[in-house]
Amino acid sequence: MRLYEYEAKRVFARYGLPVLPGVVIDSQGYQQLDKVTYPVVIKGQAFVGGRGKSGLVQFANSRDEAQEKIASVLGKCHGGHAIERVLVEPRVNIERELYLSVIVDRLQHRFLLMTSRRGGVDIEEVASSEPEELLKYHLNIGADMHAFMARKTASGLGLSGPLLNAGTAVILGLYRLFVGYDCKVAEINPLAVTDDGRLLVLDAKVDLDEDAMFRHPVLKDMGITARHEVGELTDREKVAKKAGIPYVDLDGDIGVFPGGAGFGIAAIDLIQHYGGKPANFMDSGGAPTQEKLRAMLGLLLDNPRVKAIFGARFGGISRCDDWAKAVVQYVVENKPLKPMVMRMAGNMEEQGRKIIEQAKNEHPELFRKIKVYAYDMPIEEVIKETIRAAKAEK
Amino acid sequence: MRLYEYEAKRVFARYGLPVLPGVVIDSQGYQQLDKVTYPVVIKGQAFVGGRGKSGLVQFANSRDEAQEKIASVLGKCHGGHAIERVLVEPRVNIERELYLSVIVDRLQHRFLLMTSRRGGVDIEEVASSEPEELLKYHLNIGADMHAFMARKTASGLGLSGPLLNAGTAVILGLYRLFVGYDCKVAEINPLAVTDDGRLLVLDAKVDLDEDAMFRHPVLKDMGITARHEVGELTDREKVAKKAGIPYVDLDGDIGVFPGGAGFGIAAIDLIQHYGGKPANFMDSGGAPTQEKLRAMLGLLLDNPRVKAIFGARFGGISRCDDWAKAVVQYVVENKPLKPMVMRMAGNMEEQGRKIIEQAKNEHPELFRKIKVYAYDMPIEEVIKETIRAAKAEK
Amino acid sequence: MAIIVDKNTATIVQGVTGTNAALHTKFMLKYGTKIVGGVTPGKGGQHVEDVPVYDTVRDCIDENPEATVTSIWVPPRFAKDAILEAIDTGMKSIVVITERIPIHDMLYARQAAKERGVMIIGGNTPGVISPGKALIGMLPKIAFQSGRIGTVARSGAVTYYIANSLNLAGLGESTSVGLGGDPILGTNFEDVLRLFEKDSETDAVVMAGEIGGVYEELAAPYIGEMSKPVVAYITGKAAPQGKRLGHAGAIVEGNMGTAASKIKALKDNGALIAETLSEIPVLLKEALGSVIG
Amino acid sequence: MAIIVDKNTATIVQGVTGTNAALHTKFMLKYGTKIVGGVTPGKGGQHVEDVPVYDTVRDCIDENPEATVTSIWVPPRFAKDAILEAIDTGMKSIVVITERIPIHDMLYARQAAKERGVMIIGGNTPGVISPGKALIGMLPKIAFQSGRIGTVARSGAVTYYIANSLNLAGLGESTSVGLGGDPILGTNFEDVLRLFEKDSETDAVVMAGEIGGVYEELAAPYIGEMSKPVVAYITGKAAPQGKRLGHAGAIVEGNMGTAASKIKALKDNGALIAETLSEIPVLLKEALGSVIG
Repeated sequence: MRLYEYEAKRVFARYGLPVLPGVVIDSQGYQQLDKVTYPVVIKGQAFVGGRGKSGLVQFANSRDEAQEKIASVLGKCHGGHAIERVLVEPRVNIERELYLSVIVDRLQHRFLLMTSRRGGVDIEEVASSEPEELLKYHLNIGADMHAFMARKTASGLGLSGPLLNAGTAVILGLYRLFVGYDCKVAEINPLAVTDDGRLLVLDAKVDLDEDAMFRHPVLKDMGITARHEVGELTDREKVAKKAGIPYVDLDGDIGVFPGGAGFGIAAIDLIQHYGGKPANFMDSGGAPTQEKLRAMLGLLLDNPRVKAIFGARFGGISRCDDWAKAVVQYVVENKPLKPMVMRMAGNMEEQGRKIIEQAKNEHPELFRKIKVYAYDMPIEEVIKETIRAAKAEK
Repeated sequence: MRLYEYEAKRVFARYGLPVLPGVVIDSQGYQQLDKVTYPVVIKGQAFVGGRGKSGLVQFANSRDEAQEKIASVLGKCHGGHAIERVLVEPRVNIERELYLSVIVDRLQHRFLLMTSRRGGVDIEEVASSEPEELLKYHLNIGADMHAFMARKTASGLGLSGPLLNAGTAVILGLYRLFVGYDCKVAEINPLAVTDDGRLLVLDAKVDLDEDAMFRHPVLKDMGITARHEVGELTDREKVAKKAGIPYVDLDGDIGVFPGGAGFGIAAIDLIQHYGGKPANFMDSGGAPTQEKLRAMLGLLLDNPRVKAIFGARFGGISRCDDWAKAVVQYVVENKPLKPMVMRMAGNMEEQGRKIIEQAKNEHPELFRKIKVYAYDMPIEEVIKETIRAAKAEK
Repeated sequence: MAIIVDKNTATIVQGVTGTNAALHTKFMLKYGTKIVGGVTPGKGGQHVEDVPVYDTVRDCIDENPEATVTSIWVPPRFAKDAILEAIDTGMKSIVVITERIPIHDMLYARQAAKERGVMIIGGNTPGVISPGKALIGMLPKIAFQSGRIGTVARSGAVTYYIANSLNLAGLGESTSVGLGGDPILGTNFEDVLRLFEKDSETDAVVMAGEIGGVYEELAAPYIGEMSKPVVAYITGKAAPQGKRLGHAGAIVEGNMGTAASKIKALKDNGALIAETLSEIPVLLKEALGSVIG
Repeated sequence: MAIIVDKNTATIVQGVTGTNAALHTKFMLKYGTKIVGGVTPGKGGQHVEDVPVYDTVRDCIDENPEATVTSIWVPPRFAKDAILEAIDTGMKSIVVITERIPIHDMLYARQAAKERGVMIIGGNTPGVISPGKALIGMLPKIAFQSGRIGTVARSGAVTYYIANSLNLAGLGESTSVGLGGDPILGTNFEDVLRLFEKDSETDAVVMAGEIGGVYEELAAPYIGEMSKPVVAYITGKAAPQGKRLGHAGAIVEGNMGTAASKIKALKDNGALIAETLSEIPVLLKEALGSVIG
């Protein structure tokens, strides 16, 4: 879960890291501009990089100029997102730019501190073009970072004199923040050395572990709560997000109702493999309520592009009878006429089958294009039949 | 540095440990008695144990009774201290009393968690008479105490059901407090199980490391600052304490001005060994200012019991010339006529000797009974001469 | 000998009094798994399906010293402590059903386990089954038949469909292991492949990976060393690409994580690549030739 | 070979730019101690008495890899870090002059040193001197003459007076070690006795303890094993007894800590007990007989 720059800097300030005194301005008004010293930098708040090239970073020498430039940034679209806020900070004169980050190294299963004298640029490029300029220090989980370790690192960045101790404090603070708030990534790029001998965090990135938010009520107090990841959402994706359903629109004609995310990914592969085109990715696994199951079916069947539905349920933690009930209720209430080819196996399979059979008897017309296979039907045959059904609908 | 019970409980509350909602009352008035629920326990606040036997713990069923009993406790003298405050807490019905502490084990150089089902009594007695009832768990320095360890310990105390989890939380909290505030001792005795199934900290002891107070500003905010240890002070000890001079009155007639504490202890032994009687213990080591050195001499020479002064300076970190200057200035200004037998050696010895010689020439009368020996005079000869001088003064 | 759990493996259930854990304790017992005790702090003395509940793992082990495998069903915030407790009491394998364990917690527990030579499966694993012998977790028994193929997968449902596909082709499993869906896992493909390589009841292995993460690539070199055939099934070839977000983690993980990079690494090391579920038994039969009756 | 420091020992000074450290760096150099560098973070590039100052111990060691002993003069709040830095860079002995180091900090540093087999002397030690060879710390050189008696004491001034007493009797020291006055010490009597026992330039040892703590009692059994005579001088026999405060620490330390308990333990293990400073050389001469010229 990524934070906006202004949020990350508020978190940084709590750990004593040297951020500039900035103000955040949104469409509500410009009063806050009275609080800053000019000249200023205006930075549109977005998750996606390349803000400079997109004109999201502007400079202003006066309040009037700032107001004008902010107006031009607010409402711009960047990486599929409208810019809703800008961060306004005093402009500083930069002498050198450094790079600092702490991340979870998923290869070594340890924490990793990375530093570079080449700050202010894309660090992945530095890593590939000048790997010797990117220094890496691994830390065991739970290990203390002592000041001397941070100092050695700061010294390696070419900091000396008073800047050595300032740099040591920044590295210690960044690591403590990383550990203290369960971060996946805590990054400063650039950490600037100014011409008046200060060390300043100019840009800050924080990626939090959503699954650890419960133990950081202070973040909630700061208005930082779980949120959807980056990317422009389609209308259907927005509906799905509101309902708490992991869902991504694709451009095919087969609605996919696959159970868990793992088989959802496999199902998309298999549909393509056999010449079909999936209309979506979805995670309908775990043990969703019947209401949620029906909302999932609705997402698929209300999509005009969808010609047929592929459905699968392998009852492990979830129950087939619950799933069958939800399908039946949705069909009876919404009377969809699109073909649905499905397979149901596992926990409470027998009970589920009875529910389907009974519904078929009661509503033969509604269930004419609906088939629910059992354990003995290979899932790929179900997929192939769905593809045939979709083609027949054209 | 020991805390009063009411201070320790405020610290405990910060770590979520279950203390009772009490009020602290001193001679300023009884208004706070409106805030408590009766019946109550009234506990005179003192460092020295045995409060019950001395009548410092009283019970009251009403506000009037409480006021009367508090008046009787305030101003009592216990272990050489006037009782200045009482802690008033609701009275609870106790079913069982347990013991819990975390201490620095100076033998193993590790932290030590001790628990016992025999709470509410002198734990040293339990340790010697029923050692199997005192359980000990060592922890490496810097090691985390995990909940499961605390739970195992709580289970070992016979706690089960909801009390198991409450006990686990108390043990974890006590350990975190111990580590978090640099404690030498953090103790709960008793930890009470009440008849309504609660776990409560009835008495709390905390002994802090004075040398770590600098990193606990929150304690200062709570009014907890470095303080003199327990014991009744004589008037001279109070003067010394104010001046920051480690000083203890003894009942002899030789003033001891020994340099550091280590040799101060040795000097007392040697004076006794050779038949003299020291009038004091003092630490005049390190590198005290001249002002402080003169204050030290004043403490000794103003004492009517003192017949002669034994002085020694071995200049290591400190300088003999500074010491000599202070002695000379004190003598010139205060004109003491008591004999002073001293020895000066080490750092800047030559310069110091010149200062003494010059003063002797300028004020022969004032320095008639003052001798300052050098490196080649064994210190024990100096002591013997002081003892003879003291006897001659009688 | 199957791997991890066998007919005689004595196991315990941590968090046994939770709704889900209690339900699956019933299923596990029905399947024949030997569950000697359960643990829920503060509920010691109760019973779940005749299984005695203890306050601590220590209490449980004191009365049932034969237990060597535990499964963890506690809420995510207690998972780290439950795993550490299991390690402390000498458990050899810890099957972590709990999902969405904080990443730093799992890293901590994983490190502690490695230091003590303890195996953690999961978090967020559907479990481990040695068909016809024992089941730990919540895998649906209907999917699995006893046989001589070892399977290991990241996704629970993919595990079921693979088993289904094998069974429909007349094959069965020695043991089937779910690695788990959490971002940090205690055990990766290579760890399980090493166990299958040594297992006398396993003739060949199916590993099912998916887009994201690096565990498939990391396992590839070991496949080159194995004597037994490995069929790999990697999903996510057609998955929508998320927008590329420059992030520091990519520096470490480089170009790993796509279906293509995984398939290439596995193929280069001699794994047989199955494009579909139904290809899996075909490739296995080819590789094993006449070994299979 | 003296113990801990010798003529050729290369040493560094951590916190070298402090007033006190700079002064004693001058004295140490004058005495002949080989100081190859000093460390003060943020003051790298400066010089103290021609000794180059570095930002980190690592920088200093990179240029002076022969250094094996360091002394620590930093303010107490930085002492733990300075010690850990010295350990990390491979120092063999760390002489901690800093006093009043927080107890938990010193325990942490001590544990780290023990794990790495590093010797910490102090905190709050006046230092170590091998007379005529090298001095680390702030012991006054006038007190010490070269000879074949090893001395070890808790109090700095007592160390000086013992040396004084030996010298006036015509004896001198191989090495004199101040254990330090802080409540937690890196090195105790036994550690130093073991070094003296092995030291070919030491014929006998004087240990000076005092009331409080347990290090004297803990050393007693080893004295029984030593081949060299040990004269013990324990002060505090006449010290005023503090009021007895019931405290949990007493459970661990039991009845140790009085002058009487220390003297008894030492005497029972064969140490010769000196009642006064002037008795020390007398006992030494008796014990060594004709060995001393």
